[in-house]
Amino acid sequence: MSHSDGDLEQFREQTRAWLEANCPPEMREPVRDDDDVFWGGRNATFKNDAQKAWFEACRDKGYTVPAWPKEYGGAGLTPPQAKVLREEMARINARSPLSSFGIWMLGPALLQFGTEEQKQRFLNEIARGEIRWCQGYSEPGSGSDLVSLQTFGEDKGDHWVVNGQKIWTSYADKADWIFCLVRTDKADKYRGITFMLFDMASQGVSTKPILLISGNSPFCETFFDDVSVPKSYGEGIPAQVGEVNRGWDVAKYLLGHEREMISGADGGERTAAIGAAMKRSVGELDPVLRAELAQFDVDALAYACMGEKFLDEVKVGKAHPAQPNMMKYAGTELNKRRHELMMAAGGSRALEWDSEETDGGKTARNWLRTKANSIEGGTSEVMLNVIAKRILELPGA
Amino acid sequence: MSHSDGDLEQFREQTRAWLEANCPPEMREPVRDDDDVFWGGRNATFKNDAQKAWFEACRDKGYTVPAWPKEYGGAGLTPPQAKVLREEMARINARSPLSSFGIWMLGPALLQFGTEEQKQRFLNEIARGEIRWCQGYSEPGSGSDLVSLQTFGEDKGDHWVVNGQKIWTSYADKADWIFCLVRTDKADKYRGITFMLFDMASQGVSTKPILLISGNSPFCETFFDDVSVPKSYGEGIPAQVGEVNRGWDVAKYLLGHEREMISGADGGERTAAIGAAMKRSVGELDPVLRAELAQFDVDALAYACMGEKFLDEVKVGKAHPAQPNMMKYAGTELNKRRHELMMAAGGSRALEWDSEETDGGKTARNWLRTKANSIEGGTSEVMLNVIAKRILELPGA
Amino acid sequence: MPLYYDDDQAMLADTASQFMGEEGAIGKQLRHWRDRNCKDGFGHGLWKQMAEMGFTGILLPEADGGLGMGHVEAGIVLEEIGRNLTPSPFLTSSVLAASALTEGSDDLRGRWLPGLIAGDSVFAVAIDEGGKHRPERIATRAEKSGNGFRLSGRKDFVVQGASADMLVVAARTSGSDSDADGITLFAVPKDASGMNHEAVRLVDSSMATHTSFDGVELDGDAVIGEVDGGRTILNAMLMAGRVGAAAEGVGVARGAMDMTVDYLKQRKQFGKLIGEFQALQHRAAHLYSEVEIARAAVVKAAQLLDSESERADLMASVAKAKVAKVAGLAVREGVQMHGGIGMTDEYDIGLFMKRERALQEFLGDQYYHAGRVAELNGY
Amino acid sequence: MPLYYDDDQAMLADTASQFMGEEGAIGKQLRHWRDRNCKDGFGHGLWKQMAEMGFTGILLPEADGGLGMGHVEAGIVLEEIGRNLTPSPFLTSSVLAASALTEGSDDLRGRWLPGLIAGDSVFAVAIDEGGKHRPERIATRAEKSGNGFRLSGRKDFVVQGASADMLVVAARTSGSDSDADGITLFAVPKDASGMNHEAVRLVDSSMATHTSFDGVELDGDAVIGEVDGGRTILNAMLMAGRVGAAAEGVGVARGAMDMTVDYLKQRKQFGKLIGEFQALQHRAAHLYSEVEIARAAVVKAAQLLDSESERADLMASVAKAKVAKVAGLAVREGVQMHGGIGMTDEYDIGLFMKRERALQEFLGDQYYHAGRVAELNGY
Repeated sequence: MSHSDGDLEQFREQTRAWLEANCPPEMREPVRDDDDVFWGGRNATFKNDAQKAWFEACRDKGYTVPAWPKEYGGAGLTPPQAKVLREEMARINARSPLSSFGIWMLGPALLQFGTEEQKQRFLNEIARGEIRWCQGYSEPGSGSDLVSLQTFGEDKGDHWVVNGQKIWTSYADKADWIFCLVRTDKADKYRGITFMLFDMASQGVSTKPILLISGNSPFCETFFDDVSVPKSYGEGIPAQVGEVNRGWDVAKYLLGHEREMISGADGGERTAAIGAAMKRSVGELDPVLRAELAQFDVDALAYACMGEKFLDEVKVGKAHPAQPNMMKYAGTELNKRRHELMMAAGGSRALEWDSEETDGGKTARNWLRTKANSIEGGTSEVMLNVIAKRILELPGA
Repeated sequence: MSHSDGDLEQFREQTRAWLEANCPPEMREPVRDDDDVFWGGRNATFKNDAQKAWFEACRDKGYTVPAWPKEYGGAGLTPPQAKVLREEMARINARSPLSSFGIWMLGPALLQFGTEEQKQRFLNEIARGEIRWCQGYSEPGSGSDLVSLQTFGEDKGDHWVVNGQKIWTSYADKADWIFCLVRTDKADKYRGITFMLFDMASQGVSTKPILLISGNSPFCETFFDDVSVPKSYGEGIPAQVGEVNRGWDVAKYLLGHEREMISGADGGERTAAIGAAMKRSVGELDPVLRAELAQFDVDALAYACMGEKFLDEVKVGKAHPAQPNMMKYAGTELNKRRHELMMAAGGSRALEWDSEETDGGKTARNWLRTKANSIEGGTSEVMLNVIAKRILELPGA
Repeated sequence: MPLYYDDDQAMLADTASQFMGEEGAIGKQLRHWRDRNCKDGFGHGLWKQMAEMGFTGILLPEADGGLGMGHVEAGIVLEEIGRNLTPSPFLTSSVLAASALTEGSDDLRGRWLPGLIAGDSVFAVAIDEGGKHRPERIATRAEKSGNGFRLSGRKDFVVQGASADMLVVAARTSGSDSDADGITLFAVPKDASGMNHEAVRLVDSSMATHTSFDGVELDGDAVIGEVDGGRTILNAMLMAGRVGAAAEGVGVARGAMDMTVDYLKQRKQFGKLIGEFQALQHRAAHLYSEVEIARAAVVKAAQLLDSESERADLMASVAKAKVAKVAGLAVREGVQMHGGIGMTDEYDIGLFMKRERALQEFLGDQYYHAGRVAELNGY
Repeated sequence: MPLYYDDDQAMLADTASQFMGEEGAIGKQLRHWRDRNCKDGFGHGLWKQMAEMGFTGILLPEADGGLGMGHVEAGIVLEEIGRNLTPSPFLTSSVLAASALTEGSDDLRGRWLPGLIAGDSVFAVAIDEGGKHRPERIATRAEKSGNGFRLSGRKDFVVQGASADMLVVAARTSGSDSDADGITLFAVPKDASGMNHEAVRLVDSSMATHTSFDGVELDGDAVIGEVDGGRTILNAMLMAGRVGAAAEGVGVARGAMDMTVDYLKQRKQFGKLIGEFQALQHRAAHLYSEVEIARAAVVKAAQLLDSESERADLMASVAKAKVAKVAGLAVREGVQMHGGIGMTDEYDIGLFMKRERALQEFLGDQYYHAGRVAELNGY
């Protein structure tokens, strides 16, 4: 579907009016902590009435997932319309009405690989915020080499019995269901993995939060001890996405999707601020640190251009399919450097770990947290392997 | 042999007096070009009488190779005495009386692996400047992977017939003899190489100079076309050093020796001068370039400490046997960076290629020449491999 | 405006790539003229061919006989020049001098532009004084003299100065050396008496001059724009030149990278293609990533220049600094990964290193522009 | 003097290594006190044990009851402290404060040194004002008041300030904030009225204070050295502290590197030990090379300090800058090569990263000291 400019302009005005009418002022404030984010799910509670009103208005309009088809709970917006909505929400600083791994990860997988019945059931539940999902990928022995995963589902006819351990499961302790990579055939490394969906309330599932060097985190270890997973949740609703033993295709698809998201293109503008802010606060910059900041600004502003170019190219399908790996590599390495410099700029004040003046050690904790950027969602080393192999086509890579 | 301090002091005074009497004033000037260096050999000519007098005085005293035993043309100095001689020569800026790959490379190999008769003949010829040697190691297809060399010596009973090609043979066009790695057994990669000595005037030897990106160079390509090499040059003087097919041991020994030489420990003091000199000439330094120079000075001055430590440790046998690889790696990378900064500091003037003001483009040519530092004598990549394997003991390295 | 090429730009890129790849190839141009010790450092024949392609007037308004295109398009041509190390007066004449001349009077334009468009004339720009680019400080003076001016001073790093039919000279007509105002640009014809060139060959085989002005008498006609008002034109010219040099630098980086990646797929050591070694793979992948980023910055800067954005100045410095850094990396990695043969004059990779060095220095190196980015960002 | 350890030093290194490896181990000290939210950030028991080893008085003259050793020896102890991330008041008390106190009167030394040597006392130094180390500028003022002084101002980043029995405070007794002269050092006892500590826990679980002096009355006895002549003592104290911090930093770097190299030999991915991947091998080898170089610079700086060389100041800054850079590399590579588990609080590698950051900042970071190197080198 294509629009005339006039159509889009009209849509923009309608959207603006709708937002004006439905987005409460409290929902136009920046998100301060995890409480301000609404994740949905069986046990969801709202922080306040405004959060509830805003979520419900969006849900009813299909704006929790504006680009999904209407029959799955979305608003069926075209990409240009969705862009207008994003722009208009950004204009008034509207918060996201619903955050969810269902929206970001499982949804796209189901849209690509799911049966009609799976879509009907799960996508609607996700869109309506009725279910909160978590992702079970990594295992202690399978990080970069994800395909070596060991969590095993034994075939018991009408169900599997799953045993094993996952790690880095974000919000596993708060999720209702999990989408999980489970080995169902030990003979075939790649074609022996099933992308399985099951209830986290099942007997034998337990979780344990992970404390990071930066402090508390949403990450958990998740243990499966003889967890029984039925093979079907009803007519046309198998427990797995895609075929049994072909879950690796789904996982790969989602990994690409994830890298595209992580690689995001922000940074340039934000960054150039470190030097100026420091000058304002210190009066006189250490000249060598100033030079480092200057060289960083060059890299950050150039990367921002690349981000813009990448998004432009993605939109029209011109980007190399492996380009997200390059964006993720460069973007995360840059972000780590940014936070190193923020620590240097902040000096001893930035070292404080829990003082009020530092908002509980925010500079230091953020700095430490960024160290995971180049690990999670594929390490920088894996990204470089992929670039070498798929873009530069180097031998045996 | 050990000395009392008194013995050494006496030796120092004698040496000082001898140098005063024998080193002409012209030989106390810095070396300006290759002409100023005396390389010896069959076709050697002296640039002037002073060069001749200085060489002959040293030759007769054994000071062309002061630490070699007297029976091989040296002066038989102990290490402390040799150090005193070096110090006293440095004090008056005395030039080296004789430069030679025979002294630096072949000599140490013969001292370690040669027969008594080989030492008697070749070491004396080297010490007396009667023969000029070149080194035949690398081949076009065998750079870092030296052991894959293809130059082949076919066994014809009392002689070999050598065919093949060498590259990077320094002064091959001026050398009398070559010490050359030749494959004599195709079945065994490591134990199929012979360290062979032969006359460059032999029929079938030809050379071709190599032009570098920095301009003219002493390097040549050297071609062997059915060169006949006798297996013996007389009683107890085989044409090879060490055993036939065991030349790789000799080569490895010499490579270690070479890296130790290249890795040298200079640099710190010289370096810190770039920034100050630039400030003198420009008046006001670009602040970001100043910061780069400052960070370079930190690295260069720290490396100078490492150089000092390394030499101290080598003297008492405390250095890890693979440490020269680390010194070569760090030292050559640093030197390349030094010259990058000298180009930046020099600006457009430093770009000039043959103007008089730049002494024929000295800054630019030196800069380009340093790019070979991390290639010749083992690439930086090979050095890192060796560090990983032999020092860090990483698996499968 | 999206940051990829539109259809017309993509077509231009194809054309330029084919033309430079054939007519501007290293063997046909750079080595040819270098090995003959050519006093110009480039071939007039190719310049004429470039005129036939319309390249020489690419930035000039159609009213003046040019193509009326923008800096994105000029950058497309320059990137191909960079990839092929093609020596030509394009950057100095068609980008820098042209940028200044478009601000000139009808007379001036009429006098100089037709020759440029036809590929008959070559122009140079005389800005630097001293070894490092520092256009904030201009000491060369032009004093009122009758109806015109008397020019005295000395300029350095005047690329193709001795071959130029006309030099755009930045001189001070009032104020002291470091004043922002009081600059005037002059179009000085090659036969002006009192102008003396000391020509030097640079590391990349291009030619430049130290040019002295010993009381050179100029007509009032030689003034480009307003007397004392040259800083604005100079700044616009510098921006255009920096983005242009950055575009050429991206070409140099890509050329070096492509050559090196090819070599990694051919050269064997230790029984493997060296491109199989993971350490080299990662370095190559990092380089690719940096080159892509630099390229995006150049296209963005060119777009901002074309749309006369206020951010163009900042992004021109970002692009110049980023490209200098990345192209430097590309040629250093290139020579190192080629190993010994990379050091020989026979192989082309060293030529990329030489060109990169000269280009990096032209109109400000990475350090100068990083410092400018800091200043423009308020610290 | 050779740059390797002589026999006595080698023996001391063995002793220190064994002692810190056992008594100062991460589990026994750092995690122990951290997990108990200890207000001191270190254990007094270990401090007492260090006294029994003689470490507390290692730099003090034998006449004062110390071991009369030099900065090389203090560095040996500090390197082991760094390797084990052992929290202790050694650097502030036995190196920094001790360096100043040795210039103090018999009375002052008699009052404070026995407690230090016995491991009963802890000292801190109050130098920085503001977030970045800039001792060239001191605004805290001490004004004549009767026989003594009245101290007013505020100091930041006073490591272990709240635990200290005495603080060495650098204050201005004449001149303006940025003057070189006019500085006086004071030994301020913890019970001085008008001194107020705001204690903060730092990223590495150590404790520091923002300390304000609100008209603190001090006896003339509290002056260390001469009134207005404190800059020399301050500089000597800073040199000692910087070389000491650098020695500790080398220990942190080595600890992180050793842990990481071990991990490379254990962790499998893609069916191989990750230490088999060449890209990681080269990075580890580069890191090794850098750590070795940093270590040599520290020993050299310590020797120059011990021989009272004029180059000690330059080399102290070289050592501090080099170590900060290298230890930063070591911990970043450490966390990255450990992958996900490197991010968890359960593994020790993250503790190295935290300690490195605090140590890097203490007494001037790599940028501050690189700038000093440039200044001392005349540009």
